[in-house]
Amino acid sequence: MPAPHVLDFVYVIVVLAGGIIAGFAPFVISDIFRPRVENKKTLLTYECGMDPFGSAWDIRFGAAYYLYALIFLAFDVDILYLFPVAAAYDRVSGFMGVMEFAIFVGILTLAIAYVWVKGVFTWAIKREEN
Amino acid sequence: MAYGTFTEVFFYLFVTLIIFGALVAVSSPILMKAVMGLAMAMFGVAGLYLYLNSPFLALMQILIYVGAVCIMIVFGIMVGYTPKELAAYAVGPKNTVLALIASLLTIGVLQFGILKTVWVQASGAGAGDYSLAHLGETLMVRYGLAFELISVVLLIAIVGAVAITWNGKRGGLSK
Amino acid sequence: MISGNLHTYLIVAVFLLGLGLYGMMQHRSLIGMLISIELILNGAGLNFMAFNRFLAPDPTTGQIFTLFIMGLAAAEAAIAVSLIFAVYRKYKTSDPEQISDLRG
Amino acid sequence: MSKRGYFGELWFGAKSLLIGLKVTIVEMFKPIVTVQYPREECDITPNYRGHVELVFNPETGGCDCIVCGMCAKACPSDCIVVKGEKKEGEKRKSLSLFSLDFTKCSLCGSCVEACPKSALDYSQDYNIAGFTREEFHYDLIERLERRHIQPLAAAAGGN
Amino acid sequence: MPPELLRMIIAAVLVVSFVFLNAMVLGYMERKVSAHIQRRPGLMEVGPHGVLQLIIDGLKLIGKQLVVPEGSNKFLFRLAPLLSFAPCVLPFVVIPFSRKLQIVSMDVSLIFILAMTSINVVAILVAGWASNNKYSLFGTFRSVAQAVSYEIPMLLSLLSIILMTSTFSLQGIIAAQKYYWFILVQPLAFIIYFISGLAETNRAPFDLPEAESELTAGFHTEYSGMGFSFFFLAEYANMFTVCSIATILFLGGWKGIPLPLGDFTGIVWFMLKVYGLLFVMIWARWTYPRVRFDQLMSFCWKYLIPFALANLLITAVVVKLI
Amino acid sequence: MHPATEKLVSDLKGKNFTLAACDYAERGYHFEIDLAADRLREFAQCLLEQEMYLVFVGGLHVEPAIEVIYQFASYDRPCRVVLRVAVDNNNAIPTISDIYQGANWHERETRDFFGVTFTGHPNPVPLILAEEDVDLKPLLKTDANLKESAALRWVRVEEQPETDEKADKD
Amino acid sequence: MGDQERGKLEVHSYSAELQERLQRGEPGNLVVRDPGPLVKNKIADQIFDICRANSLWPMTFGLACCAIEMMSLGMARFDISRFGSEVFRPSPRQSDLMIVAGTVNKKMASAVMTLYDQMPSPKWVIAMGNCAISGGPFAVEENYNVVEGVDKLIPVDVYVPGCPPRPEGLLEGILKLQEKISGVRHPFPQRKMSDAPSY
Amino acid sequence: METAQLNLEPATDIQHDNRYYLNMGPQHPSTHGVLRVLLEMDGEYILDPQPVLGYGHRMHEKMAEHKNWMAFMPNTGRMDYAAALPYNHGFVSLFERLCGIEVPERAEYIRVITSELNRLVSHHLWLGAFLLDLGAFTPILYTFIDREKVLDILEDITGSRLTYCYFRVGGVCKDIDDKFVTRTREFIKYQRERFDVYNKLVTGNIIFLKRVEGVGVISKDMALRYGVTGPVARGSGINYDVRKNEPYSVYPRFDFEIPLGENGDSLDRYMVRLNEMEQSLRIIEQALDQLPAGPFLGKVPKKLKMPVGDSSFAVEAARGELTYYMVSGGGDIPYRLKIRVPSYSNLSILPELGQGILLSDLVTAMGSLDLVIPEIDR
Ligand code: SF4
Ligand code: SF4
Ligand code: SF4
Repeated sequence: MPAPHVLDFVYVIVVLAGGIIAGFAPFVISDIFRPRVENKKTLLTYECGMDPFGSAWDIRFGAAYYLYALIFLAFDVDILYLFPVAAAYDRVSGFMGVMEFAIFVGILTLAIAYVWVKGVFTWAIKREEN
Repeated sequence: MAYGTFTEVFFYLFVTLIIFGALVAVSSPILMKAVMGLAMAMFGVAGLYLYLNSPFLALMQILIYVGAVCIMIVFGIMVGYTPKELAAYAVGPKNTVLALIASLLTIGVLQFGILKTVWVQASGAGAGDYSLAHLGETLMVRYGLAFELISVVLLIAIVGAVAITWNGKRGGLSK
Repeated sequence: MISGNLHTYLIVAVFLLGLGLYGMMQHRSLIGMLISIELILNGAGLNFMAFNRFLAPDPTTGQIFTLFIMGLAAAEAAIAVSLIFAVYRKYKTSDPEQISDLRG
Repeated sequence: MSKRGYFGELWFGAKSLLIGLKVTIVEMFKPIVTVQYPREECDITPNYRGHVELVFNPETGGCDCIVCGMCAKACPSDCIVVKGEKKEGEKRKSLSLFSLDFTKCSLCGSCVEACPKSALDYSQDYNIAGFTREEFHYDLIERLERRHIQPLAAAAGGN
Repeated sequence: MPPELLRMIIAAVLVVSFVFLNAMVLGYMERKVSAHIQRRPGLMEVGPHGVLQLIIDGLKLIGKQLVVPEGSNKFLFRLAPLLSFAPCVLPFVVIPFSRKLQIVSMDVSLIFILAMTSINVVAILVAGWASNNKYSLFGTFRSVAQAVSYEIPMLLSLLSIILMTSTFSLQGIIAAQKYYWFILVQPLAFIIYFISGLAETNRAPFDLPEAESELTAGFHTEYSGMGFSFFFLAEYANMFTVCSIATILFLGGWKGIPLPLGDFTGIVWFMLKVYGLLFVMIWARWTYPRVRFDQLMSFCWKYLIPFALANLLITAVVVKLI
Repeated sequence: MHPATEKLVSDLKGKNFTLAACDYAERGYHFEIDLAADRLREFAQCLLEQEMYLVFVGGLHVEPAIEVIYQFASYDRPCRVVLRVAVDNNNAIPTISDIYQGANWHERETRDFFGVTFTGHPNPVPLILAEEDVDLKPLLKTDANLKESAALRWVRVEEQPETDEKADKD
Repeated sequence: MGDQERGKLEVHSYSAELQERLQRGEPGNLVVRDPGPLVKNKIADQIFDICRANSLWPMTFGLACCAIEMMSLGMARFDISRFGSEVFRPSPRQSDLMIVAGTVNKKMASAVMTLYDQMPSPKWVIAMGNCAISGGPFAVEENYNVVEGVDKLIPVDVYVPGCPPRPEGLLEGILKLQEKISGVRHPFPQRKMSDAPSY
Repeated sequence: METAQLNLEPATDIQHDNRYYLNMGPQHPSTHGVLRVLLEMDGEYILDPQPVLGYGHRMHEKMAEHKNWMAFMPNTGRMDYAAALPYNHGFVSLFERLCGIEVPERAEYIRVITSELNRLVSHHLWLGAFLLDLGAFTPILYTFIDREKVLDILEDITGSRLTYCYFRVGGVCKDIDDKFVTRTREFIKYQRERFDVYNKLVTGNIIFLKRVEGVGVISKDMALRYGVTGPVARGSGINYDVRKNEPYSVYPRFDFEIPLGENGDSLDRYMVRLNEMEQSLRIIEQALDQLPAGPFLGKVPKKLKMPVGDSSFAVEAARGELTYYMVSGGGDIPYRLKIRVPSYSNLSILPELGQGILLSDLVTAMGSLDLVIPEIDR
């Protein structure tokens, strides 16, 4: 027996299907009518008008970006835990709720502080060390 | 109920998503596709959570797994490695047949077990207060310590991960 | 009603577990293994939820456990990826024979 | 962190951003400056250098060119070809061909300045476009005649 | 056909057409506003004052060849625009346009919207990676790092509202603003939310992923024709979503001075507020230079998040005290 | 004369470089000097120490050998020095791009246009022309209009027609 | 990467294709493969043509002096956006129109060809300025580097002469191109012939 | 499908550093036309930017060897098309100095006025383009509105908007009239007011400041080694301006300052140029006040006969010192004309300037150098 909210999500799925169809249909129409002329370099990867050097997949972009994703992951999950807490915030008795909340947020802040102190957010000029 | 069959159709859809996604996830040699498969399976699982009366968890599943974990995996790996390098992370010999047998065996045994076991439905199960507020209340009151602990775990994860990867200067990996 | 049956969920969960195991064994790359682990964890989460729905008297326990599993999965993923970085740094060269078709 | 400190920076930044927004919103309500070209004629100065053109002399009803070839010689890009032929009973050569390859012209003005009779000037055509290159290989004599036939256009093009 | 199903289909059609319509209006608005800020008339010639321009553009893009570069991963390359577009219609399902006009009312609407918008990041990731173009990859990484980072202050600022209302239902939140708009008590949260929203939707001054002067066209460098236009549709839809959340959470949603429009009053107010915010977004875009990537990140982590955390704590305490 | 310029002249004299003064009003620079290729680097070093910057390096195709022309000037006083160095038999000349980094491109360009080899240049690849055009050397004169180096030296033509010579000197 | 290889990257070399075209003096047949649209429908084509004509997105592609005038056209005084063409796309993939504004020399030529190829069809080219049309002031005897007309490299639809043409000239070129694409001269209402340029 | 084209080499080939190469240009929005910069990168960091020139090479030096001065005049207007008149100026002055031709005073004043107007136009263009590089779209439209006003004034007397060919040996080819004077005065007033908008919209903006402060620092020593001139050098605090240092034309008669920077970063260069615009206005104002009557074109022989030998003439173009160095073998056609363009040296600093900075900073630094590529390539 599906719960009533399942019906809500059936709506969602129908709309999603609508979105997919709406996303697909122009492609189909476009496929029917669009020209398909190919010149010699039409399919070449664009790199400012030159032939590209190697594949972009052979590049490592360095960990700076990765670290942001990493911190985000932990943070995001942390904050998501706060969702049910926030929803129940008026139900939990006064002092304890505030304390628990404050400790949680405090621990979050610690993480920020650590990362900040570590200097992850500072992108210094990088000279080649010979 | 008139929509019983209707929702049932979507149930099948979710299960298919899980199975297909999981298959792609474990079999695709392209990281990007594997993660897409993983995301698909997560979606399916989220769908099942809906049927298990917990839309909140379903959305959390999407937020955390699709919006964070999957992205982290792809992103973290992609900025750091080229496919060629990834290929070099092979550990141990590739043994598809063995893996197949082992996993099939596990599935079989467990399935057998599941089907044979008589599950006693607790009285009132599934009828309780599924609201988000109730969940939050339990989380804060009954599992308060665990709640704080999980934040500590995540803090440690951040600290550990940063400590492992960050070399302290310049915007790059330590070499 | 198949969606109202505990067995269905359990079987799906087992399937996830099995595929995860398969991936763990078959995939030779650490990333593949990480993905497989995520699958297994999901199977566990699904199990919790199913038991919660059909067996447990209090509907919140299972949900909270699943929530914690998600948090652990996230932490695990973060650490695992960092470890992979570290491992890579340690063993820069690798045996050419180990090259497979694995890509991006 | 710069000299302004953490909060100073914040304050300064917010203020500057708001000032920026104010500037653009003020500009937004100022009148537009666009000359909507095909609908509105833009005022081209009479000194505009369009391509080179033979000057129409209303007294003689033709042009003053004496086929001296100075313009062709002066042109750095060899755009001009002047040919004349000696007609019976005339003392001087008369112009038989004056072609301008506008596609090579750099509008330098050498030809106009070199002409001893001031028979050349710039046109006012600022909006020419065409489908082939050859459209811009002008026969200036023909153009002169055309504009001569259409006095209205002559007034615009021949000053 | 059961009436419910009919309702669903009507809803789907409505939502999808609204997304297209919104993109057209926003596109037109953007081009006109930018033009007037720059003291030119902008679109004029196609239709009266160029109103048909966006339709013409769309049709042209349909008739345009779709180039799938040789080096790309062709399947994912084609999938990405769809992945970007399809989920971005979903938030419209739960947005309350007025007291009555809401397709589905969920307890967890807000989380639902957040979950759905988070999928966009995956689409960008797929798009940039599949193109196998360095500029695309560059744009992708920037885009993802930026989107994920700014999600945190966004969530935090939303949380401080939730602390006050204890509900995730959008109608519930609007109902909670019976006497005053939350922007009055939570101005900081609003500002943080709005800035994060700008960044989430890759709008200037945070449009680094598409930074023309650096990365040509960012993650959609390789996309032509329809592929490109779907990213734009998605961007505009996301902008609308972000602004409507801001409206609902901080500006009282559809509430406003009663107008003699019957049931439409709510819609009119809602749209006015949302498009007002969108105007601010556009206005800001045509005013500021682009920030640098590391500045963008440090702004998020050094300013927004600490402030959001502080705001959250203060809210938590104050809510308990009152 | 500016004291720094005086110092420059005397310092260079001490190193055995004799600057010949020129009439600025006519020629637009103050000193000229011809050097052998092997002393070029020493000279450049001296000038760098005197805080003269490099204006340009250019080639000049003359008989018997291509000359490379350097112009130096100073940031804080009017003082321009033109230096001419003839290339050796192999069309080679030492580089000064490690002394004046700015010479790097000028030298590459001269290599493009004249085919002069700058020995010791860190990156002797074409700058302006493409790879295929290495043999083009566009600024080389044809034999017909090639002139002697000596024939291009400044001569004061008193009998310039229609021009009245300016008599002022500094 | 060694210095040797680096040096190679830094140096530009002409493609064989370019030399061929230069020798031939015309682009020749550029189409490698053209399966044609799945359905060829006259009415649809007409509709699309009208749309294409009114939504020409140029590529940012300025080469020399003329580029500044091209920029001027986008600016407030002339405002190309009235015709919906202000969307200067930096990537060829999203543009319909290549305005070759300036001198094309041999080194640039291969980039011009590549970029033209990389534009998805239907695509158009405007040669702006005398240099792009015929080499302009640089089409002299001693010319060793300037390509005398882009139409030797890629097919050109509209020529806008001048050195540089006034922005109105380029606008006129765009209008001409619209005329060429859709068969109707814009803007509506049509201009009277007497208003048209005298030649 | 599965990217089978990708050729997998053995793992020993895996590059263990993160370097890769990226083409920026020749078709790139921020390379101002046709510069190609080959970037050696590590993530977002640039290890070594190597400009590759020649995409705008138009053989001016070669053409100069085949043309007499008048025939070469159009070329001088096309090297640095953003500020063509100083190029005209230097070129004609070279011949005037060489052949000792008197130039009427009025002509010199006209030259100075128009050159300074042209400098203004060039700085307008730069300001807009620089901010476009920084991602701000609107300022370029504002500066172009102002720019068009000057262009109208200039077009009225020179006949063209961009590639002027206005100066002649011995003077200028067309006199200015009262209309010009009044319009210019009006413009000066207008422009002074506009600076306020620039300052509010750009100079005070925190994002702008953050983007340019400390980016692309050129030290004095670096400037010396590379021979950097013009606003770029002045931004580093080098007090060098040909107009003051080797005064030519009637510049010594005007009272104007050379704005200087301190740190040599992009902000300083920006400020220097902005102040230079103000100084140009001052010069124009004074010149208009002092404008003498008289002929605008002196007596010049039909065919110049140049003395044999070499000579050089330096002027301050909008981007720095422009030096024409001519070797003449007699006759009226130069034997060799070497043109030292300011941007050439200014750009050659880029490989050192761009080491270890972010891609965005490179764009900023390049924008602040104010490059006109066809000028560099000649
Ligand atoms: S203006 Fe100059 S280029 Fe044009 S035709 Fe006259 S002399 Fe020749
Ligand atoms: S210079 Fe004047 S008179 Fe002589 S041929 Fe040319 S146009 Fe005629
Ligand atoms: S046509 Fe004239 S203005 Fe245009 S690029 Fe060529 S030389 Fe420059």
